[in-house]
Amino acid sequence: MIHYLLFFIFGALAVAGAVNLLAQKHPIASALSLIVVMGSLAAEYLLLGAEFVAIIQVIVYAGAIMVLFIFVIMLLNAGEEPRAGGSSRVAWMFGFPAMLAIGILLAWVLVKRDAANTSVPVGAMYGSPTLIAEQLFKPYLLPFEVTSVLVLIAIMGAVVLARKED
Amino acid sequence: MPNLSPITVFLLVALAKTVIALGLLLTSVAYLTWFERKLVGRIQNRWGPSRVGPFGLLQPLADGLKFIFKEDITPPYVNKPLYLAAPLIALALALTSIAVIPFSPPVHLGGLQTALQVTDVNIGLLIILGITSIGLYGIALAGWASNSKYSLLGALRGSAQMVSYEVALGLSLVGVLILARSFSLQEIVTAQHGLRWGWLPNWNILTGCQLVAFLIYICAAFAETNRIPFDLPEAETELVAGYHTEYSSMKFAMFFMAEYANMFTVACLASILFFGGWTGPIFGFGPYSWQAGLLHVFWFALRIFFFLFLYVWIRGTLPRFRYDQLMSFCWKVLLPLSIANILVTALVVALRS
Amino acid sequence: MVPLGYYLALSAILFACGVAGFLIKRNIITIFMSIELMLNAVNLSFVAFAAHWHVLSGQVFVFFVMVVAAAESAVGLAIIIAVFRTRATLDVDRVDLLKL
Amino acid sequence: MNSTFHLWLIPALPLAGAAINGLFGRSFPRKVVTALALFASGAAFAWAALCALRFAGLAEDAIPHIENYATWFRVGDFSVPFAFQFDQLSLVMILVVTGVGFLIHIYSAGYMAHEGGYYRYFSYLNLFMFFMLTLVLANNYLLMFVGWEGVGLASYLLIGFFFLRDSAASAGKKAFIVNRIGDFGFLIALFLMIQHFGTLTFTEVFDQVSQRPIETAGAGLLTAIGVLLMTGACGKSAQLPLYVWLPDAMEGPTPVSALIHAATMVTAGVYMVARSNPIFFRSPTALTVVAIVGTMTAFFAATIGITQTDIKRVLAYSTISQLGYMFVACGVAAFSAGIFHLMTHAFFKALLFLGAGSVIHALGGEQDMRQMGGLRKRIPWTFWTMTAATLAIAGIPGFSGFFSKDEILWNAYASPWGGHWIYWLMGFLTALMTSFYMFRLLFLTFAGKYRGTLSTNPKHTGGKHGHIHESPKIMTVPLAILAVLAVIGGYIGVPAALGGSNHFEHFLEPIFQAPPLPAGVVEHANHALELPLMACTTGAALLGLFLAWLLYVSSPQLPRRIADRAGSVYRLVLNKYYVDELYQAVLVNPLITGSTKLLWRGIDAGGIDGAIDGSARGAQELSDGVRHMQSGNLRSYAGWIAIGAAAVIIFMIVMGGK
Repeated sequence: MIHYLLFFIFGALAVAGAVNLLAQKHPIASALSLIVVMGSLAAEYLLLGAEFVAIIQVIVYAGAIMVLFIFVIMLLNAGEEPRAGGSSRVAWMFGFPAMLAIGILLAWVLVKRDAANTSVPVGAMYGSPTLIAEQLFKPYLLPFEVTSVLVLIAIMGAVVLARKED
Repeated sequence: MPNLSPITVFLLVALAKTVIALGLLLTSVAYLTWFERKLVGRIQNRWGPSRVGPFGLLQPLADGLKFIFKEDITPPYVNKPLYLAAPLIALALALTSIAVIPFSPPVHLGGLQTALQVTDVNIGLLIILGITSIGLYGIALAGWASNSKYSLLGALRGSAQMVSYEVALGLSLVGVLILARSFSLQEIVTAQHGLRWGWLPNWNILTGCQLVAFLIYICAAFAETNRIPFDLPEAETELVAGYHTEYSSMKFAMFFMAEYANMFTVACLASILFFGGWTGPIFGFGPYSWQAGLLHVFWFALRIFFFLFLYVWIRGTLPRFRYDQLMSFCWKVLLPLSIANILVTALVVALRS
Repeated sequence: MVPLGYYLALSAILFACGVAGFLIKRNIITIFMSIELMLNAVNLSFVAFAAHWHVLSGQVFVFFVMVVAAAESAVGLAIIIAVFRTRATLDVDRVDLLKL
Repeated sequence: MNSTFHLWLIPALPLAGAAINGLFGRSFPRKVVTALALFASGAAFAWAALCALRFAGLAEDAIPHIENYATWFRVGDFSVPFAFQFDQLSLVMILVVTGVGFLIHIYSAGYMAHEGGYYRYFSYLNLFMFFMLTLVLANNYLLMFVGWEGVGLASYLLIGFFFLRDSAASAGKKAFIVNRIGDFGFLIALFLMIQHFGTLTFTEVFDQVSQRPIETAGAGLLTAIGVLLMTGACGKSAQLPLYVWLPDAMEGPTPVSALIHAATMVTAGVYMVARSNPIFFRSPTALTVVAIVGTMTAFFAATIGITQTDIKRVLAYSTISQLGYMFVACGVAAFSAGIFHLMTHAFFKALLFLGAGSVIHALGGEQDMRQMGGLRKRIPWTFWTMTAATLAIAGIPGFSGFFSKDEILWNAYASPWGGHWIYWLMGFLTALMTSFYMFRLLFLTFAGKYRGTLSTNPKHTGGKHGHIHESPKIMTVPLAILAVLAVIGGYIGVPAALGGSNHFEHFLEPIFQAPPLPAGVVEHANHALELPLMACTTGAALLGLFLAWLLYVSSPQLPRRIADRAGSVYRLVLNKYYVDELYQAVLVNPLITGSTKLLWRGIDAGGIDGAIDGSARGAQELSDGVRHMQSGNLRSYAGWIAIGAAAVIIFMIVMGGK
């Protein structure tokens, strides 16, 4: 029961954060909403037994990536986005409604179909760092190394892009 | 307590431990300010606080009263919600860290066996790192919400500096983690228990050869807590008071307390990770008696005191970095060093096993 | 015991919100955040499936997603800074010449 | 027994010469080019002669001697080796090819001395040698076909050697295309063999063929293969109805005509039929086809030869006619007689062409016999050698042509494999005409007075080529050698009726082993008739000589009068029976019209191009409509993606529900 409770609390928090992200005009507010979403998701991960993922979610997403966003927003001193203007009709008329409809439809279908299904057991911590490391450094070693190369390239790309040209 | 259900007992004990830990922490923070002023005074060849109470011991109390009664100014044109939220975020997160710090091994206390630690999580170290990384928002939002140039500059400096040093900080700890094979702080301490060759304490910094890691950690931790010589986000001579320029009264006090609480956490962590935590010689008590527990706490407190002393000592000694020096120091010195440290440690451990 | 479907539904809703954000937001940084939201939604599905099937691969995939997200945001924000430097705007509707 | 002859050297040497001259010859001085080409062909001849000497030492069971170099390709069970076969037949052929080829190479060095594209000429000539030798050495039909097509290519290149002349270029094309028709038949024959025998190697095919009965009653597989092979031979050897390319091929340099279009390549058809003798032996129908085609061609070409005025064309029709003789021989299963005539013909016809070349050379390019005359004193070497050749081809006793032609005629009459007096009669008439037109050529060219415009006095022009002059030594020596061969070449096959032992026939016997005669066929020949018939043909030759002397030496006005009297018949013959015009009207024009109107304008331009253009235009219009989707607006792109994703998801939900 307590798990249902926690799931719904954090789920509602996440959805509220996501909706707030859309509703807010100021990027800083949107960013903070996103941090709320991420925090809630970290809690959901804990519910799912993925403690390591949860804390990494906080450290990497909330602690690094979002900091970067906020830093850029502050650096560029981005203000509120102006109302209306030359916005894309396609996006508004088709994409947005379609996506909302799909999201709700999908959610409904999933809940409907899986409600009676097996559920996620709680308590056992599947995602201990040791187990994750077992996976990461044995079967997934190559992808792991490849992502490290990716990160290296991303660093160089970011440096090149953001550097002021003399 | 036979008539209570286990969950109630658990909750009661947790509550008690939380209250005690928080009280201790806040008291320590208060007296840390006194200690700092006194010591810096000595270093600068003056008395420091000495009027309020014996040796000025009541000075923190007076400061607290002063903060409470001061006028609380909210400047115009600030982003009100964030302006108010920022110090709360900073303080709350700073105080949270204490929850996973172990002060002693498990002890028997009136039929209960519990460690003198709010909670032992098996990813304790990661939680502290996570909290530290989130704590950044306090500074960033404070600077941005204040709608002031100095604050904004301070916040920008703070975000960049903390994000950068967090990398070096995290990597410097990997060596210790390799040695302890756990994220749990309790286990990290246990791994350092005992003596090598009968006389050398089994501390990471000694037998674990983590001296380099320790130096990196200390540098990075100083930067994380925005202390001299890395106090650029709040450099008085450059930015008035940096991100908290526009704050006053209790809101300013919250930032202040958050900073000192963070110092305290750093000191705890340094002791746990490199200096054996609560380990130390036990004189004549059983391994799980409450007296032994207190003795552990004492050994631990000694170490914490040493690191706090170090903080103040350095503050009184060193000048401030230039910002570009700060950044290149992090990326060009600390980061490669910490990676080298990881490599060497991993190699040694791999060869030894 | 929360059924898997609930987690997936939550994931779907968050993902839809992300897409919607991508569509209706005009600030390029917010759009970027919408992408992060979508990635997070996907991560939730991964973790839920991992717990459901008792397979850790799902969690490992989350790490890869995070790494990619980090790399992407680093480069993306660098691009945003570069764009802002030349165009002095963050409005994507005003950056529609497919070139800088 | 397993001693290898290194047969590959024989074709490889000319190939090397062709490659070196063809690739680098442009920058070589002429002497180097000449030396290379002559060395290549000469060494090939020498090696062939050496092989021939060693061949004599081979045990009987080591024949045919096969040298397998590699597997050319393998498809399933069917594989084609890259191997050469050396037996009596190919021995004769390579000696003829390399020997005559070498002489003509020498001659060419003089004849082509002042032409452009010298290196190109010799490169092609060597290339021809290579392919021809591959053709005759091959141990399977497919490798033979490579040589077959290769000589066609070399022939095409050499006919069109003076490609700046429009007529030369189109003559080359004509030769190539007409040959394709024959090759078509050849190829189908090969396919049939693959289908039914599963192999193309001579020995294996013939082994299987010899298992089969003689197809006396009606046509069977072997008849089909035989007739199709004959179709191929018709194309290559210029038989009716595919002979039309050979007269036009005279556009090439004269030594080329001598080598390719008289001595060697055109006889490839005869060689091929002779090589396939086990097939023909077992198909009387196919033999009859061969005999009839040969007879018709021999007679028909001879009639045209009578009226032609161009010296090379007379020789060209003569060649066709003589090839017809060879096919008559093959058609009555007297293959060795055919090969015998092939060899002697190679000598005297090459000589005739080279002599004609010498005449043309002397006259600075004049080819019309009406502009010649009285050259006997001016170019005596040419005159005497050509006289020898004419006597040989006319069948005057004692010369090589007499023996070979007589053997053919005797077999045409007496062969148990379909010999018939009609073949003999036609051959007899052809011999008469042959004698007539050949002496006509000789008299028109050398007797009487000079009718041309060229100065006969060297002093008038002062130049070397402005007057009539004898050819240089390098050209006359090969003429002399060939003349000797043309005279004595027949003595290796003196028939038994004349007291000889017919070495040649015995030599080739192992190749042409006849199966037992089908039931009901009896030897009808009366050997007592052989000498009288021989006398008849000799008489015909002498009669032809007399008629030619009468018409062109004693009373030169007579031919004009006869032509006027004969009128339409004369014009018909003069215009080669309008065969070219007929082909033009019946085949070529409809084809051109059809391919222009239907294939080009209709199917290609209308159908294929239309479809492509239409699809391009459609794509253009479609993309013009869709272009507006590409607004450059990031979020509209995202919108489209979202719509697409939504569609997919809805589809999956709907389908997943079922």
